[in-house]
Amino acid sequence: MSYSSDLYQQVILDHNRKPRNFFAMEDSTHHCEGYNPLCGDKITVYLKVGNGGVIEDISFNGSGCAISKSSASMMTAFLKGKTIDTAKSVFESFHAMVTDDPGFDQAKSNLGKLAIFEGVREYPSRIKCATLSWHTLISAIDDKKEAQTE
Amino acid sequence: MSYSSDLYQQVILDHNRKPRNFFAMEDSTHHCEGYNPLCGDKITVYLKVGNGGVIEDISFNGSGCAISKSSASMMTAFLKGKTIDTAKSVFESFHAMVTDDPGFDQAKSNLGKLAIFEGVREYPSRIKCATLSWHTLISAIDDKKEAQTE
Amino acid sequence: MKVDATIREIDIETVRKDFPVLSVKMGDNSIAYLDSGATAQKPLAVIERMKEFDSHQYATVHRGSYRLGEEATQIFESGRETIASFIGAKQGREIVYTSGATMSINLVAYGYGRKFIRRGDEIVISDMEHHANIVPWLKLCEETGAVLKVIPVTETGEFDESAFVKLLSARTKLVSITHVSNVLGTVNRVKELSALAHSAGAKVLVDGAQAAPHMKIDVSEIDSDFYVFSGHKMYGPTGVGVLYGKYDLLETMDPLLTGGDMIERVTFAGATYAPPPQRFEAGTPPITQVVGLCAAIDYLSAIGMETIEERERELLEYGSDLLRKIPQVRIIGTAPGKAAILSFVVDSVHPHDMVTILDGEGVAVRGGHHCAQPLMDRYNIPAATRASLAFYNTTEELDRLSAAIRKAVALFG
Amino acid sequence: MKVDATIREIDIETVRKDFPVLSVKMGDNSIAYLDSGATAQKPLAVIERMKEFDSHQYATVHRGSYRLGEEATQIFESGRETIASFIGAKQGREIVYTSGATMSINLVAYGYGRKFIRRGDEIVISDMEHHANIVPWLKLCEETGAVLKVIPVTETGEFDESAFVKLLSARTKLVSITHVSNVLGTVNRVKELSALAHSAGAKVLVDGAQAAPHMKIDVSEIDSDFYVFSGHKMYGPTGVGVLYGKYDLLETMDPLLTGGDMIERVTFAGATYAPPPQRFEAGTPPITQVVGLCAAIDYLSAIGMETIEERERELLEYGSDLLRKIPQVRIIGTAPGKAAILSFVVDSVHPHDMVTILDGEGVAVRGGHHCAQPLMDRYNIPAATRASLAFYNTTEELDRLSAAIRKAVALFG
Ligand SMILES: Cc1ncc(COP(=O)(O)O)c(C=O)c1O
Ligand SMILES: Cc1ncc(COP(=O)(O)O)c(C=O)c1O
Repeated sequence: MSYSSDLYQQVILDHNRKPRNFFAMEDSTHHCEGYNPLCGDKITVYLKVGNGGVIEDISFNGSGCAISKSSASMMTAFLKGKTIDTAKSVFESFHAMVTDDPGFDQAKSNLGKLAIFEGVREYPSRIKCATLSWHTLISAIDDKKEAQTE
Repeated sequence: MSYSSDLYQQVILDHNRKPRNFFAMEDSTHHCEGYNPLCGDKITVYLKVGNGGVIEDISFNGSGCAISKSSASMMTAFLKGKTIDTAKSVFESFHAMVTDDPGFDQAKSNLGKLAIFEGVREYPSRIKCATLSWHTLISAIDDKKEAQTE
Repeated sequence: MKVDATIREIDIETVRKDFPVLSVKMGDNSIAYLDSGATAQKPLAVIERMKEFDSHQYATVHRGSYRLGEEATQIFESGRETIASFIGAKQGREIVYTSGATMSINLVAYGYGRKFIRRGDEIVISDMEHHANIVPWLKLCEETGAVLKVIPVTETGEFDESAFVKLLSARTKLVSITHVSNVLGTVNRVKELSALAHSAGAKVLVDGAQAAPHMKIDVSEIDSDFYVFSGHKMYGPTGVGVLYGKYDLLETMDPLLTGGDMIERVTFAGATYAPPPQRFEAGTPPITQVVGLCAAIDYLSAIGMETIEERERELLEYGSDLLRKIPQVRIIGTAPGKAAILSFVVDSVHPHDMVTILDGEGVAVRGGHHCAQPLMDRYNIPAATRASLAFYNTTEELDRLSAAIRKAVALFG
Repeated sequence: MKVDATIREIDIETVRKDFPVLSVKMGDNSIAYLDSGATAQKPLAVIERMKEFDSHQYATVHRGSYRLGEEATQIFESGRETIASFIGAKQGREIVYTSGATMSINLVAYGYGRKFIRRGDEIVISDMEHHANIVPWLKLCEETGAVLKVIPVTETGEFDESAFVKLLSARTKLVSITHVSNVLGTVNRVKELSALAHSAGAKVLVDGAQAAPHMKIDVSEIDSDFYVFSGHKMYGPTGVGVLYGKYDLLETMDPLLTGGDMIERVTFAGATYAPPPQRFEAGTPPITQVVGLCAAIDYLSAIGMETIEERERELLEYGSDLLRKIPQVRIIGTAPGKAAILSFVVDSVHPHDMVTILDGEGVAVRGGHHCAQPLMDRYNIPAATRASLAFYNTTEELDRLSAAIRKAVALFG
């Protein structure tokens, strides 16, 4: 098996080819544009947040590599119907996973299918691709105008 | 014999200790201040030039290392009574000698006692010391305000 | 001249042994290093020379008048002659040591630009410049009120020369253009452009960062006022670069950095500056790196720049042929006579993914905007993948490049 | 704690073998290298580490996302943590890589000074500054109309602290002072001075070029806003230096150099800059030199800065005693607790001659103004001779220094 095949698993390739929730939402309550200056990836995340902080709808559009696109796609699929608080805590787990935070425990995490991005930690320059949509999400929630990878 | 003893010969040490023509000339026709920024040497050369370009009197003062002081002292002793044209041509020989110019031929040169500075060529950083008074002389003749080692 | 030709031909196996990084393993393969445009690998001659200098000859320069220091100074200063003769400059004192091409351009933007360029004056650059030759001019324009003009680039990646001529006027104070594009590989007609600029009364800076490592440079023939390049891209060390400038022009310029070694006298009332090149070399210079750069120049000269150019031309042809056979690949930059840089895009595979897939096959290329965002905008692409070649590359490495691209195309389908 | 002490004591024979230049012959003797204040010799650990990096790990940083490039980036970036912990900085991102201390100071003069200092504002430096910490401020004052104030130095070579306090006012915007004087050896009370400056509302830069190689630095304790030093003076390579800055301050500052790698977006309408430290690192950085500097830090840390400090204190005492026994010698700089720098004058022997005579005996010292012309003026001397010591020096070398000075004195009678 070659070095890169544990990164480009079928699920990721599939979300890249057919991204879910890939549209500009007209009636969003929050949205934000995220940008990764290193590779030029640009993604806008849209949210419609209802009563009790429930994410009633979530979508994204823009351009980017397979990792950032599939990560955004899977993020939207995962978070639809969840609350903002859940989203924030999932972000933290996700971030801990891909940055190989020693405190991170896969088994105990709430990441579900998103755990497929674990392999990204072996590719330091790709971590920002995987987290771009997440950073943008958080900035959208916080009503910031623009998000950037750290 | 140590490395430096062919540089600091008795004649040089003597001129350093008792520099000849070491005074500020009140009635000079030309004078110029020379400065070596590397070591802070500062020397003023004074000339009284008479009919036919004869150097009737020549002196210097200022502060500097033994090489620049003795070189200035021997220069003044050597040039008194000679013409400006001679001074210029002696300068050229002197310069050729200390910079180890391939065209320089000791035997054919007009340097006389000044040949004692030949050893300076082995000490690249001291060449400017030996030539400071000469550069200053030339600038004085050319009525420049200030001279500097190249 | 058969004998000569044989002597000068590159014995690639021997040459590759000169570059230890080329034997580094990536998985099962040796690395196929196709990123020399970003930075070149260093031959042992350079690595060992720096080690030797640091081990037996190291001292500071200009200040130490003991023998060790005088010898170090002599080695360091004679480097100016080595570099001058390598690029066809007339005098060693026209060679200013800097920390890299970026610093060299900044030095001109500051020392010449700030001093002589005024509101309403125009600076001409081009669509294919590296950020190093864009941002300093943007900043200068912002500060002075000068205006930036941009030479458009044609679809094949060449300067639109008639557009260039129209941009020139009495307001043009400086034309700053690249010799070789780091993305397109285009070799610009800098000699002709320089003549045009001069006849409009403008000064000319040529960014030779991508040219100096790959072809014979003759600044006297080009007749540009400034020429800049970096050590690390021409098989020398990081931390050193060169600004060539015509001496009478350098004499009029202000220093960018101030401090020790570039002054004549200092009092608290003011300082007077030393003549060039010292004026522009404040502080302890990159001594060992200058020595390394000169070793790189000696190494390149021993092979011969014409030989290098020819080998790279052959590699480029071979690689271009391979890439043209992959239908999904679109090559960016197809100017005739271009240098050995192969940038390309594949619609279904983002460059960032391309790089990772290729890396999986041990093929090292670069993906991204290549510090040329305006050029990406020009071609309407967010990024590109770039294989940039050097004489030490092989056709076998290009075969691996092509196979890896095919694999990526298949994977992303 | 006897065991520890034994381990940490310097085994001088072993240590000297680490530094190949120390075995270079000058005539019949090994060189007695007493010019470490100008530049320090490099241990094999540094020389070999750079060779290893250039041979097996070299690639450019930040841009290459293939493995070789990622690993190089990781090594390069982790250097910030190594340096931060060496000087007591809290975060790696407060470490900006520069080409040397001179460039670091220029960066602050430009990026902070030009931006925040206005006509009538005051900048405080001192009588004992190196030109690197004078000329950039002279230039800034010239350009902005700010006023330069100078802390006087007492006869022993210490700051006149009460005069300093009087200089401070609401107009004081920046205090820029040296930690250790390169001529006098004085170790300034930078922590206390920094607190005084802060209470007047001024920012503080400490020039640590002569301190970082010789003592434990703790920038968090000193609490200066900036701290600068050079790689080559601390047993690392030329071509690299450091600017430490408090992060929130760095964030407000403008870049000195612009170009690739320090931007976020570039269009011909303008560019936006990356956050620190990248904002200040335009172009390809001194990659291999950062690696070398970190190897030097590891080497120093293995010996222990306290051990180094102690050994140098002993050498200084030994050398001072010898020099005090030569009646014609006047030592310049006699502050208590000074660092191992011995500057002196002999009325009958000009420093330039002294250096040549000493060189004849294989003793390498420096003569001249030491890039501190105002300090020479302060002591009313045109120049001085300086022996600057490092932990690798020996008492035997100091004996040779003393004998050679006596010889010069006798010769010039
Ligand atoms: C106190 C001091 N500051 C600054 C510098 C300048 O350092 P560099 O020449 O490495 O930039 C020096 C070195 O000469 C120094 O001694
Ligand atoms: C065309 C061109 N100009 C300038 C530069 C900047 O060179 P450096 O990063 O060595 O300063 C580069 C390198 O990236 C380049 O390709």
